[in-house]
Amino acid sequence: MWTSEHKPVVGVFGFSGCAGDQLRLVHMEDELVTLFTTAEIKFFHMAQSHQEVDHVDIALVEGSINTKKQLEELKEIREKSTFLVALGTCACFGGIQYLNEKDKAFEERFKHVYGSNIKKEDFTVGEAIPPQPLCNFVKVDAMVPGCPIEKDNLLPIYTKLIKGIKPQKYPAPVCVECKLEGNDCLLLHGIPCIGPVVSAGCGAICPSHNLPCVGCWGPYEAANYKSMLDKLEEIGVDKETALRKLKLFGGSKAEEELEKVIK
Amino acid sequence: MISDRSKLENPYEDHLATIIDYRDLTSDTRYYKLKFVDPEIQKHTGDYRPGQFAMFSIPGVGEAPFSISSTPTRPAFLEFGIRKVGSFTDALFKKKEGDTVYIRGPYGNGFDMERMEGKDIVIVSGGLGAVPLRSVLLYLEDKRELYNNVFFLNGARTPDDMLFKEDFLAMHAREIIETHLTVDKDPTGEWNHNVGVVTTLFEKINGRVDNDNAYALICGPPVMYKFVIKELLEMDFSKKNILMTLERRMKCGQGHCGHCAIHGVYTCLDGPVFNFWDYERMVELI
Amino acid sequence: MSKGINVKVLSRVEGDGGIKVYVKNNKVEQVLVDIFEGPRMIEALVRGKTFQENVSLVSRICAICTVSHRYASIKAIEKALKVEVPEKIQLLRKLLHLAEYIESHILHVYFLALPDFFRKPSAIALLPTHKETVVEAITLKKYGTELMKLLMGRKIHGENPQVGGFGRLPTNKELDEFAEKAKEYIPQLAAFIDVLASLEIPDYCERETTFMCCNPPNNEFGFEGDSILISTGEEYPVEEYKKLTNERVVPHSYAKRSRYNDKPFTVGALARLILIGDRLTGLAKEKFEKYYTEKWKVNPLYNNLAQAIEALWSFEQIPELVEKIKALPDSEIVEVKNLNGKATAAVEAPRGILYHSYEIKDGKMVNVDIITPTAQFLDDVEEYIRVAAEKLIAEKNEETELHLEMIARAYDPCISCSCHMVKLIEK
Amino acid sequence: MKTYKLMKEDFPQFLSLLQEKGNLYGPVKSKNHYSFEKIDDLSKLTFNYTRTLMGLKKFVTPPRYKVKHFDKSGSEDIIPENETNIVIGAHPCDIHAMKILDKLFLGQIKDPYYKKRRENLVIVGHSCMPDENCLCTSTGTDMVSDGFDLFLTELQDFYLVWVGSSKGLFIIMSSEDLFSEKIDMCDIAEYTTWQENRQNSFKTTIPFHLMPDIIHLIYEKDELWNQFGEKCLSCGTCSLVCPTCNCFNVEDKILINADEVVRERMLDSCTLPYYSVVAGDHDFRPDRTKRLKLYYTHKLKEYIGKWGQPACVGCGRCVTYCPVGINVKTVSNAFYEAIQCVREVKKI
Ligand SMILES: Cc1cc2nc3c(=O)[nH]c(=O)nc-3n(C[C@H](O)[C@H](O)[C@H](O)COP(=O)(O)OP(=O)(O)OC[C@H]3O[C@@H](n4cnc5c(N)ncnc54)[C@H](O)[C@@H]3O)c2cc1C
Ligand code: SF4
Ligand code: SF4
Ligand code: SF4
Repeated sequence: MWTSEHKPVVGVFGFSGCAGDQLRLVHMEDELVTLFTTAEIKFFHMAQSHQEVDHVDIALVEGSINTKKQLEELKEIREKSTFLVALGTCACFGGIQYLNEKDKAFEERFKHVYGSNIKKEDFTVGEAIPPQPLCNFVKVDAMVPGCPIEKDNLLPIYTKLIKGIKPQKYPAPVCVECKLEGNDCLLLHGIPCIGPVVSAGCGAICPSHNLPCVGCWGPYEAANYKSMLDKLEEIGVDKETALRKLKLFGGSKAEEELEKVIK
Repeated sequence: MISDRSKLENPYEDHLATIIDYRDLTSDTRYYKLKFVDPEIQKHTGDYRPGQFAMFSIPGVGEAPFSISSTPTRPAFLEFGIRKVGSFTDALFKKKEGDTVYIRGPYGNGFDMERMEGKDIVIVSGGLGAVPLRSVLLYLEDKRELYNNVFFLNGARTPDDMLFKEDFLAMHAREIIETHLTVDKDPTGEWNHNVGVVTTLFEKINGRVDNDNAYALICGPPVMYKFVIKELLEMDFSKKNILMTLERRMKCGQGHCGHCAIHGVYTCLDGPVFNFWDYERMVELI
Repeated sequence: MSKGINVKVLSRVEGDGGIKVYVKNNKVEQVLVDIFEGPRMIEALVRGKTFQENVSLVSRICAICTVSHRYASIKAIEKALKVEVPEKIQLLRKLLHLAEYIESHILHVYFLALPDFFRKPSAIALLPTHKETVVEAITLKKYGTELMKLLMGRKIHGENPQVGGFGRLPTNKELDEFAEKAKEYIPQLAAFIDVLASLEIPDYCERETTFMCCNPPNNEFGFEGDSILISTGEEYPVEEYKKLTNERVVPHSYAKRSRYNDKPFTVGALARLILIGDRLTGLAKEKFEKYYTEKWKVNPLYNNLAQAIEALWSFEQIPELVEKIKALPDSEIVEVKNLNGKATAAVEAPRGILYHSYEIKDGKMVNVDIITPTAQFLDDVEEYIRVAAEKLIAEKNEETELHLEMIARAYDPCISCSCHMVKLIEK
Repeated sequence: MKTYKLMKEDFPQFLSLLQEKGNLYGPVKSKNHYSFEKIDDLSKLTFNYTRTLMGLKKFVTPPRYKVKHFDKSGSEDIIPENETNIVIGAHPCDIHAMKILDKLFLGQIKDPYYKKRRENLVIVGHSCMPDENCLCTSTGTDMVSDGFDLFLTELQDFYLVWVGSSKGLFIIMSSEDLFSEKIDMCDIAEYTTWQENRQNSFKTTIPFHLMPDIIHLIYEKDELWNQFGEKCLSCGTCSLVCPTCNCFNVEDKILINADEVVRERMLDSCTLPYYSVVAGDHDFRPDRTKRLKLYYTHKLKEYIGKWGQPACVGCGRCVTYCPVGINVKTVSNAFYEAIQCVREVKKI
């Protein structure tokens, strides 16, 4: 790995979201300069003026797909990139805008916001479609969830990618980090923490601040929603509230899994 | 190779080795020949048993275990057969002749070749299982006079999938070891050996093995074991003489990380070679 | 067919937007700042969520204004549910808000706006020629983000600030470190302001407009208030925000647009300094008095300088604020007893007034209306671009596109705000 | 074993003595739990506690640590420096757990990272009173006679100080005037009363001694295991807090600001989904039931076969911390009761 081959070309792209993942890159103050010198960064509109290239080695794609135009662009990015990373919870799972998508919430919300006279097709910037995670449309090579991503969960993967090494996944829930941080478990004190069904990566920040996990890293791969719901019920959280909590940041995956459990 | 790791101040000590040769065995599996960089270490290259494995390390990628495919009787180099399946192997496949990797080992119990002296030996492999057993085969060829009948049954999905095909065809021709090769299917139409799963080869040796005094060595995909063992039991093999080498996830190779635990044993220390008694005792072995 | 200028993707702003200028016979026909961001409709989706959940969700509207959204949301909820929080909590929130100002303004001025003046694509591209400036920028910005991390739990979207208090309070030792560092950085930033002020500001985009900002209490300078000051001399309580915004939908953006008295207006650092700059203190006051001219009122490019001065003021506030905080006792999160109410709160996000207006019933959000600064000033940006484009085209300026982008950039538009959507029926 | 008497009024002086000898760690209360923390302010120490969240393992196999460093010039092991870390307040179960870890890491092949940390560690044990989650009488780990350097039994006015190693003796020798060898019959009587009191305070026992056979015999009765498999959250808590669970994962990290790599080890858990995945994504333990089987067979059966004692020291951490009540107590009891039911019905 010490041989420096060609400088990898990294594209940073943003779809619908808060731009927090891109901003989190900019907030890596200590690494910012190396970030820009170890790779050729392209399309990072937040940090630099536009440049065009035909192909990127690594595409870091933030945000969910909310318009037909974005979908076309995503497909183009997929075609033109070797390794595509879904950056952040919106890109990985749909993000908060996915909320209740299964219940056809999108149409109703659109009317609520824009009024019934305005049609989705009227927007010249692309017809709106219900928000979806990237993997619903294209192959995603790696997921780095987070709302927004953290340095410690992106960098280990990123540094591998720019050296041409495939990252490995070893999924764990927030509880693992929570214990490693030396925290007592909030669930034992009746505080409705949903850490057991949420992907690790944040460093268990909320429990470490005495606050229950809100789930912003998206679903844990081996999440046991059934048992989580039972536990929440046991500590006095009603079903509706429990489901709402689990869906808040859970995106498509949580809603699919919960659908199975409730059946 | 430093076979007694317990003597080391740091049993995780690894050594740089240079890739001196490599070639594709199949579309996804590659042969590697390595030599240690440090002459002192290189002196001990042959200090291992067939069936043992080594931990490879590439900085930045990690570590992974691979069976040694060469024989200690030819101690000038180490050989491996490695399938590209994921992150480590992907990175390894990017290495070229002259590049280096770190190696520590040997690990595992390996085959007790001395105990088998004077006995009949049946070696059965399928797919990637040929890699560790190749070590035994080469060893036996070099020390053929110490053993009684030796049979080698090897199967692959198609001729193109057969690892070390040229080696094994040559082995077949040399006739030092009685070699039987088979493929599940032959889309090429150029295969003039057996066609059928590996167990179909057993009829070739039936009645010719001194069952009470024979060892069977097996390695292959998990599905293979059951069928092969059934054949062997029908041939009245002693359970303790049916040896198989297994695979588990490993992070350390020396009984510390826990990943390879099966019930109370560690595949890396107590294995990867197990006998059929172990299989009966430990439900989840295969 | 009309010839057009198409600044495809507006770079170095938070989010994705683009500018289209339609030109016919050397006359500008139409200017459109396109927002490609798809709709997220956060206001609609928070309905039915608890007020705590609402805080987590609305702060995700925008990463760069995460503190302001969180702050405005908590303020509106506490106002609606009549929650009184101890002074320590109030001051810590103020401190957190200052941290966001530092982070956001430094990021904008140094990283996003400055490269234009040197015709460079990014701040990193400035490294070979202006290494010290870049390093200084990184250091100052890091100060802001690290202080945000201390108080929020992480640099962006931290959950630590809650309705009623904080999950974990910072220790005095942690606060002291930041107070000390602030003192160290003040002179650096002050010197930078002099450099910034010496850069030539082009005059191709001059035009009169209206300014608005929150009126902070006690006649002090600050970033929040319960009434809105307007450069016309009027003042309205925040509850009447709808009069000031009059949102409407345009087809080229999922972000809505605002006008006041049917005219575009400006919010943000420039508006604040024009309206209440005379209330500044310390070095910031000195710099303001030194560099303020009537030109500020007609040229949005001065926004960069205004932001730098605000960042300086923010640094200057910190040591004193920390002393006050340290003197106050710690407190647990205040329990919310009353679960029904209605209120509107406004804070100044770095780029302008941010309204959160809520109706809460049984602890759940019934009506949520959020008006972001970007939604307020985009019309004004289009106007300025039109004026500039006309002039630049007439001059046959070769850098027309860059200049137009610079105008948009000066406003520091946070386009992620487009997730802001309000219930409005088009007539 | 040498035994001394340390008067309570001299205890603070003893603590200061320890502080002089090295970094002092001890039990500290934070909100709802206890943990061994570095002690700068002696008043933070609390000995009136049952269990810390993490046992002594955090001193010898920290949650995350670097083992190797690579750069262009080669590789270098990261063995911890020589230093003295003194932990005071360890309970008998903690010390037994340490002995189990010692067997694992300092057996035939010695883990150099563990070894150094272990050598750096001085253990000063402390007597305890059980709560309802303590199971150590069932595991035979309620008393400890070695594995510590010093052990303090707290009585009315004094501590009985048991010396378990020459390191321990050395500490005593360096401040002899604090300790007295004169232990009279009254003291012994007091100690015995305390002993009996403690013995009588245990409320929970479990049929651990039956577990190896029971687990072997019911191994494939999935209906018994599934009740736990369905509930388990795969959250890893049980093994992370268990003082004898030592599994680790290894990960290489490429540093971004320098052309360097560090290899890190972190605590792992066999309850996590990818624990047993091998090449080609073959998973030997794809579901939670299979993973729990590994955990409990290892703890309650196989370890006994190998070492003659369970790999559980009865500290009650899993009993306290598993959010859904899966622990050595509930698991053993469930199996035992299932059998008990049959016995009652069939009158066996
Ligand atoms: C004793 C033994 C001998 C082996 N001999 C050979 C051989 O001769 N030829 C060969 O091609 N393969 C052999 N393997 C399998 C080889 O170790 C895996 O293919 C390799 O680790 C896969 O690594 P990866 O990073 O490329 O794959 P990935 O799928 O990316 O690996 C994912 C993760 O699983 C780990 N992993 C996957 N499989 C194993 C495994 N079996 N043991 C430990 N960790 C694993 C990797 O280290 C990595 O952390 C052997 C395995 C064992 C245990
Ligand atoms: S507090 Fe939350 S994250 Fe931590 S262990 Fe408990 S459930 Fe898991
Ligand atoms: S048994 Fe309990 S603590 Fe252990 S992984 Fe399952 S749920 Fe978590
Ligand atoms: S299994 Fe549970 S009780 Fe036993 S030692 Fe581990 S944590 Fe303690």
